[in-house]
Amino acid sequence: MENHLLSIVTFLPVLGALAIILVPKEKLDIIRWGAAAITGIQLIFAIWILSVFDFASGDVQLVEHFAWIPAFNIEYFLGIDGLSAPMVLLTALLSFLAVFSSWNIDKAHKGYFALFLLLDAGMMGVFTSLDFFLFYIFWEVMLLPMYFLIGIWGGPQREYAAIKFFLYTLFGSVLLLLGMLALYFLSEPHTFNMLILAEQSAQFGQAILLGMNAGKVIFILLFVGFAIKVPIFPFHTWLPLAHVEAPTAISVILAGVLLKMGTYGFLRISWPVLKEATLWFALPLAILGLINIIYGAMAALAQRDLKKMVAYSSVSHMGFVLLGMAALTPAGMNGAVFQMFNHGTISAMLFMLVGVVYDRAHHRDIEGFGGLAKVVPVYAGVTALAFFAGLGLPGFSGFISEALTLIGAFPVFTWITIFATVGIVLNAGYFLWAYQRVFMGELNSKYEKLEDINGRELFALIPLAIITFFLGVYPTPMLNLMSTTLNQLVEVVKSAGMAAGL
Amino acid sequence: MDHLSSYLVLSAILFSLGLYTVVTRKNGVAILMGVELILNAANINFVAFSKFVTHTLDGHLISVFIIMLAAAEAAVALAIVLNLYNNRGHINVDEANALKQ
Amino acid sequence: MADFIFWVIWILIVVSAGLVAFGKNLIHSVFALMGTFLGVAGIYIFLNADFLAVTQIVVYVGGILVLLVFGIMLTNQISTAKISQSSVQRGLGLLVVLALLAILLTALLSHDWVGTTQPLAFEETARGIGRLLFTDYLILFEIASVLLLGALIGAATLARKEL
Amino acid sequence: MINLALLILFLPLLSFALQIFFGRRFEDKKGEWVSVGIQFTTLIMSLAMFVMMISRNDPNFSLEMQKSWLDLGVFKIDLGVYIDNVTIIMLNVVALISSLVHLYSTAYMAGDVRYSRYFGFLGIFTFSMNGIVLSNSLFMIYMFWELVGLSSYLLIGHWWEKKSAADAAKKAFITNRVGDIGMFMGMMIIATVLGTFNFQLIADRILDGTWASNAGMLFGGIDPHKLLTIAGVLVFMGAVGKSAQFPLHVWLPDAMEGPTPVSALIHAATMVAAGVYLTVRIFPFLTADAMATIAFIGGFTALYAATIAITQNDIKKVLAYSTVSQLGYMVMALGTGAYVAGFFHLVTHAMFKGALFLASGSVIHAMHHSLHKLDDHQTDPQDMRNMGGLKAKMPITFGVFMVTTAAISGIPLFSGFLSKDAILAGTWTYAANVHDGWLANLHMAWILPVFGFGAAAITAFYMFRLIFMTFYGEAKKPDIFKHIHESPKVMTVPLVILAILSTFIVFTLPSVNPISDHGWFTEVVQSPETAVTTGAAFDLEHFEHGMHEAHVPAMVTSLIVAGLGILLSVLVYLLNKISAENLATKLGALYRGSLNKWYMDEFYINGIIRPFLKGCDAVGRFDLEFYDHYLINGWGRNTKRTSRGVGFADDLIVDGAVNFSGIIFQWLGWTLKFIQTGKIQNYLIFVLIGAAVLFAVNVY
Repeated sequence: MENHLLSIVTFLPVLGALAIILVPKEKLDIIRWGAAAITGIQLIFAIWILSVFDFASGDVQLVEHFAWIPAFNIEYFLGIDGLSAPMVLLTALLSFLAVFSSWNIDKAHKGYFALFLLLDAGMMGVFTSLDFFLFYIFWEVMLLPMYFLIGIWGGPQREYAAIKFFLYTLFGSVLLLLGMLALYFLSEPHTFNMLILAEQSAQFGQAILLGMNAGKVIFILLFVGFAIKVPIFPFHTWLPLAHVEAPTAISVILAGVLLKMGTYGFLRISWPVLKEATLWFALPLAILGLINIIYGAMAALAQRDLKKMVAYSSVSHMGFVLLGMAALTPAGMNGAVFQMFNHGTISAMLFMLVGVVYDRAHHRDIEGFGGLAKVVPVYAGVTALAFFAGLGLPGFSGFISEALTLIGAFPVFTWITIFATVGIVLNAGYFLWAYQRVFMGELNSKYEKLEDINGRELFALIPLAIITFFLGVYPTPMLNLMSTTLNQLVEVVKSAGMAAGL
Repeated sequence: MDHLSSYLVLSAILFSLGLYTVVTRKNGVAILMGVELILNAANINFVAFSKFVTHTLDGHLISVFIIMLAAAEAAVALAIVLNLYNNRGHINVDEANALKQ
Repeated sequence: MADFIFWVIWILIVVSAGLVAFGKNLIHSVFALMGTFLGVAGIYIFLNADFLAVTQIVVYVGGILVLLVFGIMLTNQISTAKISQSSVQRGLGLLVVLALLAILLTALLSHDWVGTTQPLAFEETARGIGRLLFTDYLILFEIASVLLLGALIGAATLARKEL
Repeated sequence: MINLALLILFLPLLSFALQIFFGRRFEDKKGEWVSVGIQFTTLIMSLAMFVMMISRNDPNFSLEMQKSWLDLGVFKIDLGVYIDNVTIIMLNVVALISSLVHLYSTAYMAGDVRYSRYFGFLGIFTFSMNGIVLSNSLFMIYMFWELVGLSSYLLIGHWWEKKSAADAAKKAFITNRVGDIGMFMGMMIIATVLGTFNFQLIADRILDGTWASNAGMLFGGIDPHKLLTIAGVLVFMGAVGKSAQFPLHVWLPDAMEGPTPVSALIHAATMVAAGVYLTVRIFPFLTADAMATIAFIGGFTALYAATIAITQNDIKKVLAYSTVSQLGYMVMALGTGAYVAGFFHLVTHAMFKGALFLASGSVIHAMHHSLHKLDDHQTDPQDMRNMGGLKAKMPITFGVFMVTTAAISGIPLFSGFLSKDAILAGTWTYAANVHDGWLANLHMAWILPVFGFGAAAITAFYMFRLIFMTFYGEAKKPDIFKHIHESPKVMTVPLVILAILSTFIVFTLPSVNPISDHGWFTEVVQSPETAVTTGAAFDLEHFEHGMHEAHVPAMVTSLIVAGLGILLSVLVYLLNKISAENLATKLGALYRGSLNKWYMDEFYINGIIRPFLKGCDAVGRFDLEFYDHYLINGWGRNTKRTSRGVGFADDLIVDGAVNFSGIIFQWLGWTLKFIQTGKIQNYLIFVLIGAAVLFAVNVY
């Protein structure tokens, strides 16, 4: 069983989806608890994976490697290293908790949970696969359930949002596909195996494609594909809409896991495979990261819709990831991946909390509340905690990762980093301002009878809060998990750059 | 008699005659006879090749099975013909055209 | 001598089979078919297939032919011995079949069989067939038995009046 | 020792946890006394450390312990505790004020809506403050720095139902963050260049000198000395935010929205002093330019805030600006190199300003109760114009007020006199001796004593104005006056303790000379060696000597200016010889400027925040209504339009072709349908024809 842990953790939700399809649709409880049980088992497996994971090694572990379509040298190749292990854990965790945020969906429960589990499998597959082709398949597998989950169970503008999300991502996927095929045909022998592609990285730097340096062309192709998922500045407008229209649990997944796929893709493919191009594009990427940080924060300050504000805060927070990644220093890289994990937990909390108040008040207008702390003290307390975690207060994990990315980026991109620190103030600005308008001041008489947060919702939130707090006080376990791999990655990319004379 | 081709030509003629029977006869029983001719032609081929080419008994065994099959087929086919007769009073195959549309 | 007998049998088969195909009287056709079956049994002997020759006679002549006669008798009034039969699309059929025959003959005659093949006279085949039947062909044998059983039941069911 | 320090650090956190999770259940069952008890325990522990320090009497004593916290192989951050005499004194200040405030609050906050939570927040504040005090590295100090910001936010916003309180809390947090990012940038420079956050290591490595080659990595090969100046000023920016120095002082007066004991603890005695404490910690690696900047900002703040305090009518606002002004003093002292004086003032100020706030709290408490009895919710209990003549009704509070006002005004026999005098002597010496730093280069060093003495005069004036308006004269609202009582013992006892601690003798033992600061304090706290070897503002020995020489003239001058301030105050507010209104109208613009805090808030709101928010709005709108709407969706629309065009062409040509072939096949089908006869033999023939063709193709 130990040899197939990754397959199990990836395909378990597919089995679950099939099982749920077989349940009669009237048996609501079985469907919900079934989904919870499946994701719960998946989470246990994810923890099991971490328990057998060798922290000291930076190599790919728990490998499952078979020929799949030998004619094209496509392989079924799963494995995780310090980069994907945190993401596997995050995916399993958020999927499990998001089931509890899905309790209140009002129609077609069966389809919802089946699609949800399919989505879960797709996400897990993206993080575990090491064959580019397989990766791409999972990447696309995830897209379709997402479209339906937003388009059917979303808010009033759901169809528009879903189509927008779908087209945006599909556009990115096409470029991704092109980049993938270019890599395939430039590699010798033709392969999709990411590890082999990484070994051949030097030849991509020299090959010519479309009259230009192949490495750079492919980098840009992959960049657009991944940037849309992150989302990086000019490709971000699907995000506020999709988040606002998606049901709570899907927003949680979107922000918590999907956004990480973009940056994960960079670190898994672009960085090791196109090392020289990476160094070449590091500066533009850092600038884009800065734009993300400031632009996202400014847009968040302007929002009146609570969920939109949180969505833009994601744009801002992902900017830190980008900045740390582009810096290519150990601190920056570790900070970036740690920030990916932390943003996963923190934004998940934030979206769940927005969902809680939306379920009760049926709107999310920040100005439409006021003084809620009086009637819903527990909710106000948990929200305060999440907001402070979001604005990077020391003692919460977000602080460490943001600090690490900035410290790591500073020697490389001094001025950019200096401007990026302004983002820290802006983060505090919109979170506190929103908090004040929603929870403080005179109680809005409309909400005198507002119910406080219930046990189920707390059950989904508390684990996240504990993780955020624990990693904020004691980040070592998570950093140990990732640092060996990431330091190696930095080393490899840097030395390739040296060799190429960059 | 020591040439394979003499057997093969016999088999081909037998097969053609059987085929002709199957294609042209109206009577169900006659068609069945044509089928038997075809099967016999095939059998001759098998056994001849067994003697002249493979030098093993596999061809013989296939023939045994074909004969067995022919017997079974004849039994079932006759049952069908009888049934057809019971239903229609004749066994003219060209009038059994329920397949048309 | 053997050659002569071989060709006699050869011609017997072709003629009787031609009668089956072209004969007007169904009864004649059936009896001509018996000639064909016997002839084929003779050919088997020339091919050193003793077991098959016997089986041919037992099953075809003793079984199938009787079955056919029964079929004809049951579906026609037996008042007259002559049961005429008619044919359809004779011209087209003949054309196609002749064309096929021509193709077949050209195909097999264009090959030099004499130079490439070597006849082997089997001493006796029954033992070998039996051994093979219960070793290599065992599964086939079992399937055949099931098939026969199925055919038996099927035929019995179909032949019943009140279907 | 280390374990004791860790206990002092973490016990208040325990208090926080207990109050947050279980406090509500024990609100009516004296649950708050758990916190008070915990706080007094830490006080006893701190005192133990204090006694050990005194008996050791070693100015160079230090202890350090650190543990790896974050280890990426190449990059590490260690957290640890660093204890020296400054730490111990600071721990005592925090523990003392915090315990007294805890005690005081049991009465002051009785019956509050969020009583237990209030004590919980006090706990987390004390925890974070102790964290700052005990930190051995910049990184750790930064973490606790933000945490005190959090506790300050929570406590200022304690009465969040009031919009002004919620606003003030937010303002405090965000203003502090602005300072913090400066500090963070400074930390990044230090981490990049020196590779460590640890205070001792930073000093060691700067002395070592090898770091200079790393400096070239930043800002296109900047001069390392300049880089160090930048780093020092940037880290000091954290102090500007936290210690409410100009221009980030605006949050502190607003922070008075919090409960008064909180103001005493956080916004007078401890948290705002954290900035000064940080400057003390980074003192060894400040360059001459950085120190000049610090001194100038401190001096300017001292005078600037004092001018505002003159015209304020809210009793707490006066004290708040006075705090800003005094913090400016401390910062200026450190900037001029008067390390001991700066830290000394921090300690004495903590005592007398804590006492002043608690005493004003006592007054407000009394006013509040009186108003409550009258069922009057309109009158502001903090406005001095509603007070007057309280001396008779509140003798203990009045006494405390007198002692501490004397201390802050720099009257001999009280602690403030000693520390303020030392600072003024420091500025005097600085102006006389300095030979490097931009102030000296611009020949502007004399401006620091001007700031200092000016602020001293104004301080004396407004503090006595406060006393006279509050405690002397006629009761301005007799009906309110009727119901005024002295506060209960739990409130007055802390007051008296702090008043006693505001006398000179507490700090000068074993010597008993009221005009010399020589005593245990100067024994155990001594200026550290500077790590900046090149371009120091002056050499230390020379400076000490100068301080000694400047001591008497500075003292005399300060006494004179303070006397003048008091005299003016007596004339205006006690004897009414000079009409305050006339003075105000005569001074016109100056008066209005002071009353409106020199329009700093307006400047920030109208000059920075509003335009920025408008910018944000524009960005938000640009993003969804322009960029997304026109560009992204426009792309979609154009695609759709193109598709429609293509669709039309498709109908005409491609579809036409398709339809044509359709017609052909229809005809063919019509023809061929005759083949379907339903007769198997027919079909068989066709099969055979097909087979024959295939065979033929194969054979020929």
